[in-house]
Amino acid sequence: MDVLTVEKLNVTFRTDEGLKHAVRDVSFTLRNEKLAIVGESGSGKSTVGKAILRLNPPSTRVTAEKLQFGKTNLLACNEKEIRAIRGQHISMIMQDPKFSLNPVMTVGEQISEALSVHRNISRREAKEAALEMLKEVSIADPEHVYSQYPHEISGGMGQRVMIAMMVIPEPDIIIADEPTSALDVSVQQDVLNILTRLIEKKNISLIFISHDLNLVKKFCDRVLVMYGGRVVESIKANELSNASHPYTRGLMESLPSLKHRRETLPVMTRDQNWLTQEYTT
Amino acid sequence: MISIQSLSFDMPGSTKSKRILNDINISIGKGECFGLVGESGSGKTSILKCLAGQFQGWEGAIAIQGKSLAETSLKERSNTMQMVFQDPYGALHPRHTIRKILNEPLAIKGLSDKSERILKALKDVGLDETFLPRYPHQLSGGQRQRVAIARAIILDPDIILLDEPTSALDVSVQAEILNLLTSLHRRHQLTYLMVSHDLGVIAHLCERVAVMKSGEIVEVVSRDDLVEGNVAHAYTKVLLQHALSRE
Amino acid sequence: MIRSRVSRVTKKTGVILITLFGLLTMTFVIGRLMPIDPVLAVIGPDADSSTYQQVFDEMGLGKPIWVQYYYYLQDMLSGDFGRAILTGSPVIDDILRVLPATIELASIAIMVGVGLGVPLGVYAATHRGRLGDHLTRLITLFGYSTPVFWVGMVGLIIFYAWLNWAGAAGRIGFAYDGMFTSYTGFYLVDTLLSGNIEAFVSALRHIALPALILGLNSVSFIGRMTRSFMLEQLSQEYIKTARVKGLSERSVIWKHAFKNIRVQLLTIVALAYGGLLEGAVLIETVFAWPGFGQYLTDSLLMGDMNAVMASVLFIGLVFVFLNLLSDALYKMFDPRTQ
Amino acid sequence: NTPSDQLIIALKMNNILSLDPAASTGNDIAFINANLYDTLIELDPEDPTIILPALARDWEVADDNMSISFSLREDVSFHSGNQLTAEDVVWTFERVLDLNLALATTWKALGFTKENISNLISETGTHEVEIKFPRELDPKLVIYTLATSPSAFIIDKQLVLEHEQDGDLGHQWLTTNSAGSGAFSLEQWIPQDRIIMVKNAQYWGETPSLERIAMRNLKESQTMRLMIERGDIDVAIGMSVPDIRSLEGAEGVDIQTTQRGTLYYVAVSMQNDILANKDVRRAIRGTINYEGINDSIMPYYGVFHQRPVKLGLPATLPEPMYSLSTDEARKLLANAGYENGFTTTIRALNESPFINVAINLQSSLERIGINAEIISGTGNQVYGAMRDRRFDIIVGRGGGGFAPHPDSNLTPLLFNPDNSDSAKLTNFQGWRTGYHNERINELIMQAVSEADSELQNSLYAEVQSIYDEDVGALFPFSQMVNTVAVRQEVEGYLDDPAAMTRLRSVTKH
Amino acid sequence: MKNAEVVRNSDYSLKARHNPEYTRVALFVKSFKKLCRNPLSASGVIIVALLLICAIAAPLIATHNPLEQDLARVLASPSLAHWFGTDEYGRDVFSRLVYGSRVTLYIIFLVTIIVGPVGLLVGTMSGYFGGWVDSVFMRITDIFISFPSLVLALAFVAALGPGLEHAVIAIAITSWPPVARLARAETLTLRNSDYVVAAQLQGASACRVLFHYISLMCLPSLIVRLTMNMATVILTAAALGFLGLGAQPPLPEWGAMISTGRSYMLESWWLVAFPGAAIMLVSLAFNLLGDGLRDLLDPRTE
Ligand SMILES: Nc1ncnc2c1ncn2[C@@H]1O[C@H](COP(=O)(O)OP(=O)(O)OP(=O)(O)O)[C@@H](O)[C@H]1O
Ligand SMILES: Nc1ncnc2c1ncn2[C@@H]1O[C@H](COP(=O)(O)OP(=O)(O)OP(=O)(O)O)[C@@H](O)[C@H]1O
Ligand SMILES: [Mg+2]
Ligand SMILES: [Mg+2]
Repeated sequence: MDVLTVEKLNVTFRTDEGLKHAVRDVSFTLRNEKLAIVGESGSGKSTVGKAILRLNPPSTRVTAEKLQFGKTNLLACNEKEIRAIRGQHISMIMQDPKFSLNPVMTVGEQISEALSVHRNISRREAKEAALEMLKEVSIADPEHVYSQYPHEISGGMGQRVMIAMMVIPEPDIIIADEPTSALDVSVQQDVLNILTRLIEKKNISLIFISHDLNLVKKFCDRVLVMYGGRVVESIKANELSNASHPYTRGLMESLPSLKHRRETLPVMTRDQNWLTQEYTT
Repeated sequence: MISIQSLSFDMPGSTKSKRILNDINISIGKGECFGLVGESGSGKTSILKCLAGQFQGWEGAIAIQGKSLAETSLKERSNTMQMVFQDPYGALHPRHTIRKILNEPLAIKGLSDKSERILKALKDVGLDETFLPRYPHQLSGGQRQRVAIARAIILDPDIILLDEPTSALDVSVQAEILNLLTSLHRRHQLTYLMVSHDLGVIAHLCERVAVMKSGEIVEVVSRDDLVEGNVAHAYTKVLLQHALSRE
Repeated sequence: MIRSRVSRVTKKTGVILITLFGLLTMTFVIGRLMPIDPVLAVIGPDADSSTYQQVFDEMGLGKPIWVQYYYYLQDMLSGDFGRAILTGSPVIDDILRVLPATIELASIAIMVGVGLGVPLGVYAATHRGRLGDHLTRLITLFGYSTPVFWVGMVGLIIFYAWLNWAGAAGRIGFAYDGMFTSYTGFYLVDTLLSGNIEAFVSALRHIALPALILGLNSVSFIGRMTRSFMLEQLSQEYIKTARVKGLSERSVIWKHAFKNIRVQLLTIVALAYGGLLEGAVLIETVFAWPGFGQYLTDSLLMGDMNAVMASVLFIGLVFVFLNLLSDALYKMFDPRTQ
Repeated sequence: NTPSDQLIIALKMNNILSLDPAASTGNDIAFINANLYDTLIELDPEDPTIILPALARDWEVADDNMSISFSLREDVSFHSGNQLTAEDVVWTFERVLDLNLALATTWKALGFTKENISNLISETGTHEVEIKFPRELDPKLVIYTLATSPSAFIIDKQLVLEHEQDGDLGHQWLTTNSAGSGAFSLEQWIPQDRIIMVKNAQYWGETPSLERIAMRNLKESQTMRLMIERGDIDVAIGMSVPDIRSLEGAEGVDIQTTQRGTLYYVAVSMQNDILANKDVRRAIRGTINYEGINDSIMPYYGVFHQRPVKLGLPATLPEPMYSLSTDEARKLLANAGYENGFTTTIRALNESPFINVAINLQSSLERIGINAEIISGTGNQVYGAMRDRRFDIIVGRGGGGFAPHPDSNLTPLLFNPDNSDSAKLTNFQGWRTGYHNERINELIMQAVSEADSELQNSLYAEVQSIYDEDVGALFPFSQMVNTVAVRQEVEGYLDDPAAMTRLRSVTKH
Repeated sequence: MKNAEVVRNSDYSLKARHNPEYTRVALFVKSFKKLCRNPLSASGVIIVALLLICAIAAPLIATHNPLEQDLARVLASPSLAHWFGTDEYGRDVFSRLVYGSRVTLYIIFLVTIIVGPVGLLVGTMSGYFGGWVDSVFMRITDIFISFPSLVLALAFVAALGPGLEHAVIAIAITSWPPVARLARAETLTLRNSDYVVAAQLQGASACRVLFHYISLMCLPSLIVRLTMNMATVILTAAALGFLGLGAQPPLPEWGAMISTGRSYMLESWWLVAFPGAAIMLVSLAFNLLGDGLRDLLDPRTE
């Protein structure tokens, strides 16, 4: 079943240098799966995620032939309707938790708020649910953490709190924007495990934004490779190693490897045509 | 070349001081590439800072080319040791042109034949003179890191400290820089002390690597042992396992 | 923990003491530098030289400068601020007398400032770059750029001379001077307590215009600061997080963003208030408001250094106090500092 | 608008620093104290040469012109309830000289000193006082001083001594309190803010009709004007000219203009080598735009006058009408060796009309090649510099002139017995300007001790012509008038030439 | 976080990767254009430009000699002969205003060249050296800050005697501390930046680091601050003029014009209305300009 359909999504920013076409004709459909968006910095990954939730600044122009979530046309929603969708149906795990949590509200408050804004429940119930959720994301002492402020918890915990906050309203889609880039490897793995468990349990579709091809290869089902605002390749994750687009291959190959050490790493030369030509597999 | 013996460092804090390095022992030979890995906040950068003279008041003994570090001034140190930073965007003064950036160390040292040296350094890092009048914001990240490396080698140091020189860069650019470092190493007989959290990167460049955890070195392993998985400490194992599982 | 707090407190106190000491010294230096002759202020321009000498000696001006300084410090530390030439009464009494007038004025002004400035600032920030933002910015900048004395004069002509809505000069109609008991020194309160409604109305009419003008000035300041604080917060990532949760724009602004600028706001409001205490000089001049600013200016121009020194010290204390207050506020409201 | 039993007065209170009659200089305090205290005798405000009895019922000048004896009213009591007796009178004058504050100067000029005062003034009965002269004096001078000096208010000895601290003869206490017998008593004084007086029901004269007088500090002339137009105040003192002019002819407000004896002048310093040159002084004196200044700046501040003796006295000579063409002035300067002019400074109070005159003077001087920079400041700064003989040119006002006697101008303005710097005769403007003429000193001394009016006048005439000839350092251009705006509801407000305006006969309807 | 930001915003297209070379002039023109795109900042620029033109070309613009008195035409209301009327000495108000722009600019200029360097020096030194240098400098700044500024200015003018230069010094004395604070705060963030560390590693002396590296970086925000400060300077100068302690007559300083004009205000409104409007307009313009510059340097786009 298609949960989300995106067709020919274009995002244009108005900047001082003129218009910036950051996302060009991006199309994909999301089923009940873990879809990754990869690509180098600035290729438009986050912009796609934000465009779905209409989080881009007001000066941005977002057009698409189709931006369909279930029965709702996201493009035609007014402010109120989109608010009803945000959180409840689609939510987004923001990048760095250190900056994405309100520093003067306790962690717990922020989690229960995510729930109570959509459900008509009492504070007590919201708190209960939040505590429950904290336990779900493997936080040892939820009661304690609940009343802590963001600066009092570590990055890994912050990331988990962020996940808790976004999962608690039980949305249909979670967009996770580089949820682990600020973490070191061991914590990274923990977070990914939790995420997997939750989305499987609650039947959530995931859009996983990352620039780490290695990670994506293991973790996701399908990968969209973006370059310069376009999707240059869409491929099954386990087939990444034999990707056909030179860009994807370039990315894969320039990674230094532990097992197969090479004296010089291959360096990719970018081709102007990638930006314009339709590349078909 | 570099010998560090029982180095400890307490960060003087406003309330209480905090021990961030504890009994570090490393010795690096001439022309060697030595790596430092470890979790975030384990004190990798701090070791470099002690070496570079940014942190003062450490305990223990550090000697560079046999000379005790405590007795050399920053100015003397600058002749033998230079540093390349993690962040290519912050390491270059945004309002200096590339010419000025490369000229500065020469001017400080009062060296002559400046333009030749500058051109040579640029050539070493694979750039040409058309870059000279530019400002850093007109360069890409990889080019900036090259300029930073050029600045580090322009004084012909023997040792270069590298603090995560590629972690802010794309994988493709990372490859360029790693290649550059390898070739420089070979050409100039440089000694590298490189910090990274990416085992792949370390293993690519360094012969030996020290693994750090919360201010201590838990073990020092050679590249071959690493690749083969001959590691003792549990933490190293975790690191290795994650790195391998991704490939 | 406790020990560190104690040491921090001692350090803070030390800093304050040094600052105060510097203030004292600076006032003294200025006092001695001033070519205004305090003796002349006492004896008038026509007295002869024997009178001059007599008063000169009485005031201790003949002693070496460091002896004077020593006595001065001694007096200040023992809380003896001397008598003001200007009024002939102890400076402390004077300050206590003129202060309520200024506090009354400043308080109403700051209420206007906060009441209008904060919403305006928030509005401008949330409508950044749009017409509303430009308009509010323009308005607040106007308030910031117009000389208050000029507005004061124009206001007086319009609202007193033409419309007769406001009172002209002073805190109350002349006929009510001394006609009610002074409990607090605040006329609005005193007249009410005395049950003299007519006098209350008169006091209200008199304070309205100067308070409004000062208030508009602080609206500008507070509005601008609010806007810039708010912009800072609105660009933070956590605002996006709040939006992702599906919160309404109102909760995003007031519950999330505004909560983060509370402390900063309080601090600048406190500073603005402190500024009003000293900064009302011009408006007090125009409206013949017998307040602290006038007192200070008059004594300064008179060479009445006792009064000037004590007043300056007082203002210094107010600022130090406000500083401490804002520190305390940070501690109270910002979890990051706890 | 204002209550009919209250008189509400707005004035600038900057100069009201102390209410102690022995210390308080300035017209404003004389005005206030004249209502709180009484003097022995008074001058008729409408004709100051008429002397009226006050606390003294009667007085007599001794035949040798060396003393006066006064007999006091017996029905006078102070506000405190204490009886007023000769003892109070004697003590009052002793106190002035003992304290040796600003107002002692007047007495010292007549020869009274701290040392001789107790011999010279004595009570000859409970209500009889005799004042002996320290030297030969024109008795009129003493009488006028008793009537016009702000130090001549009789103080309640008993009450004041109750508040004495450290032998200050009650100075501290009297600074903010009053101890008089006047038609009003002090109810509240908030310095630099307001003074409230209430009727003294026990007043020995006619009981005042006003219940209460409220004076308020108001610095802005415009505000005064708006308020008096609207009827929020009854009397406005010290308004600036444009406002007075606009009130002239306004409904409901009368403008009262009274001549005072004080003179406006341009003074130059003889310490300055250039200005010490007589030709230079003559050039400057002739260049001042007397007519222009008096027509456009001085109305309501002063009237045209160029002599150092005030208008209206028999001794005053006709106006000399100084004026020079630019060429003549330049020629004079060239004579003196300054054909290219010179640079100098003009000091002036930073208020009308001084600063305006200074600006005008500046542009006049520029025409003859003198480049003058204006330094404006407060009274303290301007007159302070003058007292220290640190000035070039000053636009000022001075010369007493309270008493209807030429000496009240001449001694302050021209008399200079010792021109050395060390003499520090700072109270004499003659010394301050450094103008020293032996003959003028002699003539002034001689005239003061001359009781015969005829002879005295001829001496004063000689002083004036010598001064004219010699181009003295101080050029009067205008004689001060005091201008007060009074609401028409107020009746009987009569501004006093010696600033002792008494409000006891004021009524409102 | 900062670098991530930059990385994300680094220009992507191939054209940009080739880095078109901007000269300083081009960069300036670009920023200027950007400044002018905002209507408010643009009007600020225009007014300031007009002020400059007025000051430079005063003799050409003024219709009369600003000092020439004409006692026959005092207080004439605005007319064709005297656009803004005449004052109490018959001087042409318009011409005085025009020449007054010189005085205003002169004050601004002097204050700025005193305050800028002093603030920068004190701020950067105390930020860079820290320790007791910092303590001493900051205590001094504290003292100057807690000293009521108008009082300080008044005191200094009273001490030195009224006059334009003295007013300038007084204003400068009151306005350097915030600038120093700003420079210090900026320096603190720069002190440990990588390029400063790099310079230190190359053996650069403290002086060199301060002048070649840190000052350069403090300049933009300092300029913004100084621009905004100019409005305050104008107002303080006007206030001093209003209290009679600023420029001395016959200099046509705007505040002094109001101060003397206010006695005639009720009949001759033009005496205060025009200089008042001029002060307001110019300080508004500087505020707008400062705001614009700040936005230029601090692009918070959301
Ligand atoms: N608000 C904005 N205004 C203007 N341009 C923007 C804005 N946000 C993003 N861009 C531009 O759009 C392009 C895509 O940005 P985006 O943040 O989607 O990249 P990304 O793929 O998420 O990169 P990263 O891996 O660094 O997060 C970039 O070139 C960026 O400069
Ligand atoms: N200037 C400083 N002030 C206080 N603490 C510091 C400072 N610099 C480093 N630390 C602390 O010292 C410890 C080691 O820091 P260091 O920067 O050496 O870590 P790292 O291994 O380089 O980490 P990363 O991989 O995140 O760069 C950390 O706990 C850090 O919080
Ligand atoms: Mg992104
Ligand atoms: Mg590090």
